[in-house]
Order: sequence, then C-alpha cells, then structure tokens
Amino acid sequence: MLSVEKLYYRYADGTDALSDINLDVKKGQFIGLLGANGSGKTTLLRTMDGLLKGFEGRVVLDGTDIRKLTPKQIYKKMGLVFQNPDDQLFAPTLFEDVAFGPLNMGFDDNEVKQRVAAALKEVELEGLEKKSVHNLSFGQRKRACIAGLLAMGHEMLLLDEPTAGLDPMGEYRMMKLLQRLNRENGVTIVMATHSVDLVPVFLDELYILSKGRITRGGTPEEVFNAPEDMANIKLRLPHIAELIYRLKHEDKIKFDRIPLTIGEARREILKTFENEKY
Amino acid sequence: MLSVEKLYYRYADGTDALSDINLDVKKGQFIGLLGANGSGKTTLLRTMDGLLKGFEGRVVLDGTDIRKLTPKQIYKKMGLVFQNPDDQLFAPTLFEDVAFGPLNMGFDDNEVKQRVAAALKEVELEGLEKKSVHNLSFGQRKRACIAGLLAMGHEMLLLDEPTAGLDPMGEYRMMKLLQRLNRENGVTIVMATHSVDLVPVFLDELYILSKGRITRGGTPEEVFNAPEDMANIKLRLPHIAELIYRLKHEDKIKFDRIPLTIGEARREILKTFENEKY
Amino acid sequence: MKLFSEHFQKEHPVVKFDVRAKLAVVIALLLMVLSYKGVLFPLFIAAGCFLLCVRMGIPLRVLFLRMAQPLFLAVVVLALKCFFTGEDTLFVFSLPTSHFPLLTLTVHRDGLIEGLKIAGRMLGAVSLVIALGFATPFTEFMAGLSWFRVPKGFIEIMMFAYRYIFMFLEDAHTIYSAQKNRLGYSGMRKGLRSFGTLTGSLVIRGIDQTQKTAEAMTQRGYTGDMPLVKKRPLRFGEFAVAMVFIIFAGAIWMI
Amino acid sequence: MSSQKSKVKSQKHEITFFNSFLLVTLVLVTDAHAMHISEGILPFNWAALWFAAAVPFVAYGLYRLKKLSAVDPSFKPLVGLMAAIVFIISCMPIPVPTAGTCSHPAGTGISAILVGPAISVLVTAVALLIQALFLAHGGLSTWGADIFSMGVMGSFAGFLTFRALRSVKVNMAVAAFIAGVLADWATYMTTSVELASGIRGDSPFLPLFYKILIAFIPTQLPLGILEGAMTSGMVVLLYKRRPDLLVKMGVLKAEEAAL
Ligand SMILES: Nc1ncnc2c1ncn2[C@@H]1O[C@H](COP(=O)(O)OP(=O)(O)OP(=O)(O)O)[C@@H](O)[C@H]1O
Ligand SMILES: Nc1ncnc2c1ncn2[C@@H]1O[C@H](COP(=O)(O)OP(=O)(O)OP(=O)(O)O)[C@@H](O)[C@H]1O
Ligand SMILES: [Mg+2]
Ligand SMILES: [Mg+2]
Repeated sequence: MLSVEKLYYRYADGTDALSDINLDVKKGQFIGLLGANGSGKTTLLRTMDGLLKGFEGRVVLDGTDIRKLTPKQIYKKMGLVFQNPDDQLFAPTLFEDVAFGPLNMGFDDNEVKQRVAAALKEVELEGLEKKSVHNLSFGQRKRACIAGLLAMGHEMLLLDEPTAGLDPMGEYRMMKLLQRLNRENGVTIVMATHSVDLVPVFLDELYILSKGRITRGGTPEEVFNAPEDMANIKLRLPHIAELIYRLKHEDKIKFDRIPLTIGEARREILKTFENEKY
Repeated sequence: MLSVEKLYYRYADGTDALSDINLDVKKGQFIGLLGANGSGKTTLLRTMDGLLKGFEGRVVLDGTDIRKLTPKQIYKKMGLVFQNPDDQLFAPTLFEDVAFGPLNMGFDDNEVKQRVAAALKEVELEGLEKKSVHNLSFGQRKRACIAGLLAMGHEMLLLDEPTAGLDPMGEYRMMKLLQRLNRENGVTIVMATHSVDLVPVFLDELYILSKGRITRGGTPEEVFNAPEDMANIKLRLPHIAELIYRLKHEDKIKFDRIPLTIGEARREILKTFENEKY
Repeated sequence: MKLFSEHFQKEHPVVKFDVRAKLAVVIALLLMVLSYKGVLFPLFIAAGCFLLCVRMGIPLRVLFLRMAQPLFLAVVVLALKCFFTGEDTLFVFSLPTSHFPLLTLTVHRDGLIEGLKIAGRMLGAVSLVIALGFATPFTEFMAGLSWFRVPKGFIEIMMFAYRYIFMFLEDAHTIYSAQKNRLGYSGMRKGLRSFGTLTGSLVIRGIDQTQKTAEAMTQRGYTGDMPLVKKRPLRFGEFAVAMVFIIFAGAIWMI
Repeated sequence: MSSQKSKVKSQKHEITFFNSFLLVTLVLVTDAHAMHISEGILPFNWAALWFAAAVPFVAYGLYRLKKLSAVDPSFKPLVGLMAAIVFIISCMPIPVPTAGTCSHPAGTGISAILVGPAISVLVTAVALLIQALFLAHGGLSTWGADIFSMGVMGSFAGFLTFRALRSVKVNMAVAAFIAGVLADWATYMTTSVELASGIRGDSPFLPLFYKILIAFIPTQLPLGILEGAMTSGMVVLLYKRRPDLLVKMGVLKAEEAAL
C-alpha cells in the first residue's frame, strides 16, 4: 500500500534525520516503529504522510509517487496523528475540531454529528464536546487528536506515539481499538511507539530505527531475540521477557524460549513447573 | 516541606478539577501521583508550584502560606517540569534555555556554563547546545525541560510525567537519575506519572487521584494490593504483578504475595519452585 | 479571558435570534443614526441598546468599561466643537479680575449644538455595535457575514485571526509561567531580559504554529475553503420581526 | 458681556493660551483611542466616502491572498497571524512619558513589510473589524476610514519606505525602523484629516486640521519612534532566527539569508 525506497531526509539546519530507509507497508498490516529519542520516527512518519517535502528517494502510495499526488488524494487515503496534540488541534471546541475532517469530506450535518459522536465515544471523551480544546488535559488532547482522524474513517492510519500520555487503562484500550480497526475494518496502521511492553501483544511487525537508519525489522519475536544489544538502540526487553530471561540465565531455570507476553509467560512457567515436578 | 490542606480548584469554565486534596510532602521523600487522564494531576502540581492562584484551601511551603511568598522565594526552593515541553521551552537555543535559570540565579558565566554542561550530560543531550529548541524531537525537548531545572539545583522538584515520550532506556535512566538526586542530594521529588511498571521500583509513596480527589495513598505495595478495583481508577497492575496474580488466581499456583518488581518476582518464583519440588 | 463580548452573553432570545436579521437591523439603524440631523433619535437608540444589554445580563461594570472610551471621546468632541468652532457666542469664561484675552474661554452656541449632535450620534452608533457584539457569538457572526456575501477569504482570515489572538494570550501566559518558574522577572534587569525573550518567543512560536495549523488542516481535507457553520434556513418569522422593527424605528426617525 | 462679545469674536480662531492648553490636554488624554476613529464620529457621507476609498484596496488584497494561498496552504494562517499581531499591537496601551498619557502603536509597518502592502490592508481590515465588534474600539461606520488611515496609508508608507531604503542598500534594521516611523506618522496624518473633515460641520477645515495635528505631535513623535523600534526589532528577530521566512515572503533574497 505504501512503500518507501532509499529515503534520505536532511533538515534545514543540517541534521541528517533519515538515511537509506526502505520500508514496505502492505494493506492490512499493523506495523510499529521503535527507536531512541531523536532516531527519526517522527520524521519518517511525516515524510510518509506527505507533509515533509524535499526528501531524497521515493515514497509510493498505491503505486503512485507521493509527490505526484495532490494533498486531497493523499489525505483521502491516510491520516497522521501528530506526536504533540497541541500541533494538531486548532478549532475552538472539541466538537468543532473533530467535525473538521468529516465536514471537509462533504458529509451532511447529521452524518457529521454521528461520526463525531462515535469517534468521541471510542476515545472516551463523551460529554466534553463543548469544551475548548486548549482546556483539556494532555491525555484528553491526545485522545481528541485520535478522534479527529477516526471520524474520517481512513484506509490507513499513521500514528506518532498514540498512547504517550494516556493513562494505563487508556493505553491498553487504545491499542485494543487500533487492533479492532485493523482486524475488523482492515485499516492499515503504522505507529511509532516507546511502549515496549505493549508491542508484542498487538503488533505484526516491528522496525527499529537508530540514528536515522532501520537497523532491524521483523516480528516482535525476531526483534527481541537478541537482548544483549538492546542497550545500543536504547531499547529494553518487555518486563515479562526480562523476568523470564533473568530466571533462565541467572537462576538457571530451564525455559525453551523467552515469552514476550503475559499469556505466553504463563504457559512457559506452567510447562517448566510440570517438568520440574517429575 | 510542602503541605496541601483542603485544596479545591475550579477552572474558569466551571470544571471542578480538585476537591478536598490533603497531602503532606516531607523533606527527602520521593512521591508519585497516579490517576486517569483528566483526574487533576497537572492541576495539583501547578497549584503546589504556586502557578495557579485562586484555589480554596492552603498550600504551605516550609511553614509559610504560598500566597504570602514572592515568586523568587518559591522558585528558589522548587521548580516544576511541565507536562508539555513546548509550554516550557522559550529561548532560541538549547543552551540559552537551560542557562536561563542559572543566569537568573546570578551565577557568573563560568558557573553557568558548567551547570548547563552538567545538566545536559545528565539528560544525554550533549552536543545539541546550539540547536534551536523547536527543532528537537519530542523526547529531546522533554529532556531539555528537565535539564533546565536540574541546572538550578533545587531542593524540591515537581515533575509532570517526566518520562512520557522518552525511549525505554531513557525512561529507566531518568528514573535512576531522579532516584540518585533524591538519595544522594536529598532532593524532595513529587512526580505525576502513568508508568505503573516503574513506580514500584522507585517510589516511596503513591497517591491516586480520581476525579479530582485523592482516593488512595501509601506505599506501592499498599496501593496495588486491591487489584480488583484498579479498573475504576483507570489503572492496572504492573505487568509483573499481573503475571503472578494470574498464575496465582487462575492457574492456582501458590504464591505468598504478589510481587511488583522483577527482582521480587524472581525470588517468589524460585521459592515456589523449591516448595513444589519437595 | 474576559476580553471578548461573547463570554458574557447568557441565554437570551436576542442571542438566539437569526444573526442575519440582527445584522440587517443593526445596519439599518446605524444608517439612520448617522444620517439623522438632531440629537434625540440617537439617544433614544442608545437608551434602547443599554436596556437590552442589561436584560441580557451583561454586568454593568463591563458595560461601562466597554462604553468608557467612546463616551470620553464624545465629551472631547463636544468640547472641541463648542469651544473652538462656531460664530455665535453663548457665554465666556474668564478669570473675573482680569481682562487679559489669553485667559478667556468662549462657548459657542452653534458649536455646542453641532457638538451635541456628534456626541449623540456617537453614543447611538456605539451602543448599537456594542449590543450587537454582546448578542452575537463569533462563529455565528462569521456565518452571517458569509450569507451577506462577504468574500470567503476575508472570513477565513478573520477566523484565523480570532483563534491566534487567543493563542497569543494563552502562550504569553504559558511562557510567563515557565519563566517565573525558573526565576525570570526577579529584578529589573532580569525582568527586561525575560520580557524580551518572551516577546521574541511569542512571535516565532506563532509563526511556527501557522505552519502546524496548515499541516493539521490539510491533513484533514482542508483545501483552502473552511467549512463554515451550517446556515440555518431563514425563518420568515424572525425576518418579519426584524422588518417591523426597522420600519418602526424608521417612523420615529422621520419624525 | 456685550462689550466682551465683539472682542472675543475678533480673536475667535486665534490660538489663545488657555484654549490651546485645553485643546492639547483634551486630545492628549483621549489620544489612546485616537488611532481608531470611534463609531459615529463621522457623518453618513464622510463614512461612505472613506468606505469607497478603502474598498478597492481590500479587494485587491483579497485577490493577492487568493493567488498566494493557492501556492502555499500555510499562507492564510500566516495572514491570520499577522492580523492577530496587528490586533494586539493596536490594542496595547503604551505610556508616552512626554505626554504623561497612553497611546498605542499601529503595527501596520510590520505587516506591510512581511506580507506586502496589499495583504496588509486586508490584515488591518480584519483586526479593525474584530476590535470594532467585540471591543467597541473603532467602529463599523468608521471602519472604512480606519482601514484607509491605518491599513492603506500606514501599509503603503511603511512598505514603500522599506523597499526604497533596501534598494539603496540601507541596513535592514535601519530601513525597518524608518519604515515603522513613517507608517505610524502617515496613519496619524490621515486620521487627523479624517477627523477634521468629519467633525468640522460648517467651520473651515484647515484650522481645525492644524489644531488636531499639532495636538497629536507630543504623543505621536515618540510613539512613531517606538513603532519604528518595534518594527525594526521584529524584522531583526526574524532575520536572526527565521531567515527562511523572510526569504519566503520575499523580504530577503536567498543569498542574503545565508550570510
Ligand atoms: N525541525 C527540525 N529541524 C532540525 N532538526 C530536527 C527537526 N526536527 C527534528 N530534528 C532532528 O532530527 C532528528 C530526528 O528527529 P525526530 O523528531 O524524527 O525523532 P523521533 O524519533 O521522533 O524522536 P522522539 O522519540 O523523541 O519523538 C533529531 O536528532 C532531531 O533533533
Ligand atoms: N485550563 C483549563 N480550563 C478548564 N478546564 C481545564 C483546564 N485544564 C484542565 N482542565 C480540566 O480539569 C480536569 C483536570 O485536568 P488536569 O490537566 O489536571 O488532568 P491530568 O490529571 O493532568 O490529566 P492527564 O493525565 O491527561 O495529564 C480535566 O477534566 C480537564 O479537562
Ligand atoms: Mg517523535
Ligand atoms: Mg496532566
């Protein structure tokens, strides 16, 4: 659906933010970008969304070079949730902000209202419609940004740390929501994130960025299989994996594999228990 | 050192953000505020820092009502890291921003330079001194904010989600840094956070905010001992605790207590293993 | 943010009244006031507007503050006219003991009348616009303007401007807090330096923000045409009321 | 009384000590609001005339806006921002030490330099309309006159000065300073013309105009200089921190920004 070929990006002040990025996002995938602060995640998402021009290389959306598409053609297909909600919210009230997209898409009043209501429900902001967006709390604003895009019903969503600043329950629910959109509505999702613990539970594929380059890619299992050099890329194992890893390597308890999620860990621990007993 | 008595705060648009808050921060403590989005954490920190006026009740800093203190008296003792870095950074370059505090404290150029360098080193932003603050990545800006306060060497720090947006390694290192400040330099710390997994490792005491009220308080063990009603306050157990909890209640494996950290969990699991064997 | 009128308006039929009808009435009355040759009609309008504002629940203090400057100007114009123009001397102030011409001040009858007319006109016109401002939320107002075929570009700029005014005020407050939090403004010299940083930062942030707004908006389908608040269909009843009102006022104006 | 009457009549339009003192204080005290001609001061025909004079400029501004924003979607927000800046600057009471009172600068010099005189007229029109409607600062009926004095005269004076000075290689800061000063003074000259013609009734125009003009001088002289300093400060700020913007707006050439 969206592919990136030999992408280089340099900011006006001379910072090389992206170097030789190759990425291929297929329809229906749920992809994560991980990497240290300043590794280029935001820059990559912004070039993929057509907001940053002046890159080298190619970004191809459904077979067409993104530079040949009009903004309208791009934003009918995909939308980006910005990292900082204050950059994204601009209308006076929450309702007006979320309604902006649907209104531009030409829906009538009723449809707009329905879409806004549905989107606000998804992000649990019902009842705050009339509130000024700048008077919302940080987490509420983050949710508002996401609602603004949900209301438009894109085929593809790019999200820059959608769960940063959300409360623990909200984080989990947001991931569930994205998973549902992905599985049930076939929405293709690419998200940047720092939440290592959630990643293995929800994502199909991961790419690790480091200093503007993709240094690893693959399923969560593949990516987390070399815990030793995590520190170089400022990552760590999910807590669960860390626990089992320590049990295995420091306490010498036998585990066949390092599980990444709670479910897997339960199974592994139970299995080891059984083995030990007899 | 700082105590809050019967605090009520209502925003201009009629939102009751804080109701009947009582809190007592003692010198040398490391305290966390947890709570759902919109529960009032930011509002509480801002009133404690003397930035929000017009509250009901009292905020007392070292025995004096904060309303009777001049800004200078307050901000010599404590400083607040804002939730959104864009609200806090204002100078043209990173160096100038971090130097703003020390310069206002009247240090000479050399001392200022040293302080800035030390602070930037702590947050791992060396080498970006000349960069415009608005051209930093989100996580880098968050670090910059923290550096701006570190350079001032306060007795007390209030931090509004200092680790949100930091990469996993950065999050851990930041908590380590705060712990070191707290233990070695005796800095009193109050921080709002959503990182349930880190809390039990680092914090002495927790307060849970829910709809503007403090509904629970105590050590991490005390607070997380009733996992059943976590959902009401939009919290969850740390992943490790969740794993052991499930093993205990669903898989009926015997555990004496629910550990909150990896270290404790290792010990508990090893103990259970031993017991099962014989 | 008590700067703008609309923050005071309460639920009141006049506030909910169709903005186009309101605009029509205000413009018609404004024209009448401006072309009136006497003093009474504008004063009558001013009194009406004043009562309306009070009925809408606008605090008197606010109303007075809003009126203060035009009122003062009216007094000045009055003084200018009656002391400095006109032929027909009404009376002369002079210090009783001296006939020294430099210390005399003449009040002219024709000047006074002229001045009263202008002052009355100002009072009437200002009251009309103030009442309109209090009775119309900004977005409604924009919708009304677009119905009156005011070019879209103009309306859009006005909406952006309105939003950015608030942004500036908020940003100024935020940056001020951030500076105070790091001991800015502690002392005269530091205060000045802090203030310089603040204004510079405000402008640069503002400009950056325009870029971001544009991105955020194009991202959500904006192509240069802001979707405006829906126009509600013209209701005959409201327009009839407006027409009757205009005719009634017109009749008084003729007298 | 009657003997005095004839004496007074003969010196009617002379400037006596007492009445010039009164005149000066009156105008000075209200000067804070004199930049905008208040609602209702102008009679119908004058108001209409100034509207007619302002409309073509606003229309041309709209035309330019359409052209420029077609190329750059962030142009409209930027123009909106300029309007907000002009709004705030021209709401800002500034103490004028020489007169012991407050007045306010206009800000049109800045907007003219940055977005060009045509769009600067539009910017001023927007700022004035918001002030008139929601703050009773200026007025609807005097909108045309205010656009003409502040928008048209201020913008063109500022812009032309800046361009002329830059074309003979005058330093950026100095050019902006002089442009700001002249924009401010041009505005006040025009305002005085509008006021004098509007309120003169049947009395002759020139004497009243002179009186108003003279009365403005003690505040406008320093205020113009302040305005110049502000304009210069803003342009230099952008030059230092965001030269790319100045290039984009055609204030700087790309080569100059690189220096
Ligand atoms: N507007 C800009 N101008 C110049 N340099 C920039 C700009 N934005 C980002 N950079 C730099 O480019 C690099 C990549 O930044 P980017 O924002 O893409 O990082 P990121 O991976 O999103 O980090 P984070 O996790 O902190 O959000 C960083 O070194 C940053 O300092
Ligand atoms: N400036 C404001 N004006 C009006 N209401 C506000 C304002 N700021 C916050 N609120 C409201 O007050 C409540 C508490 O907000 P606060 O920012 O303190 O929450 P928080 O606990 O910090 O949330 P988060 O985790 O999202 O940062 C929220 O319901 C919010 O909508
Ligand atoms: Mg980023
Ligand atoms: Mg908060």
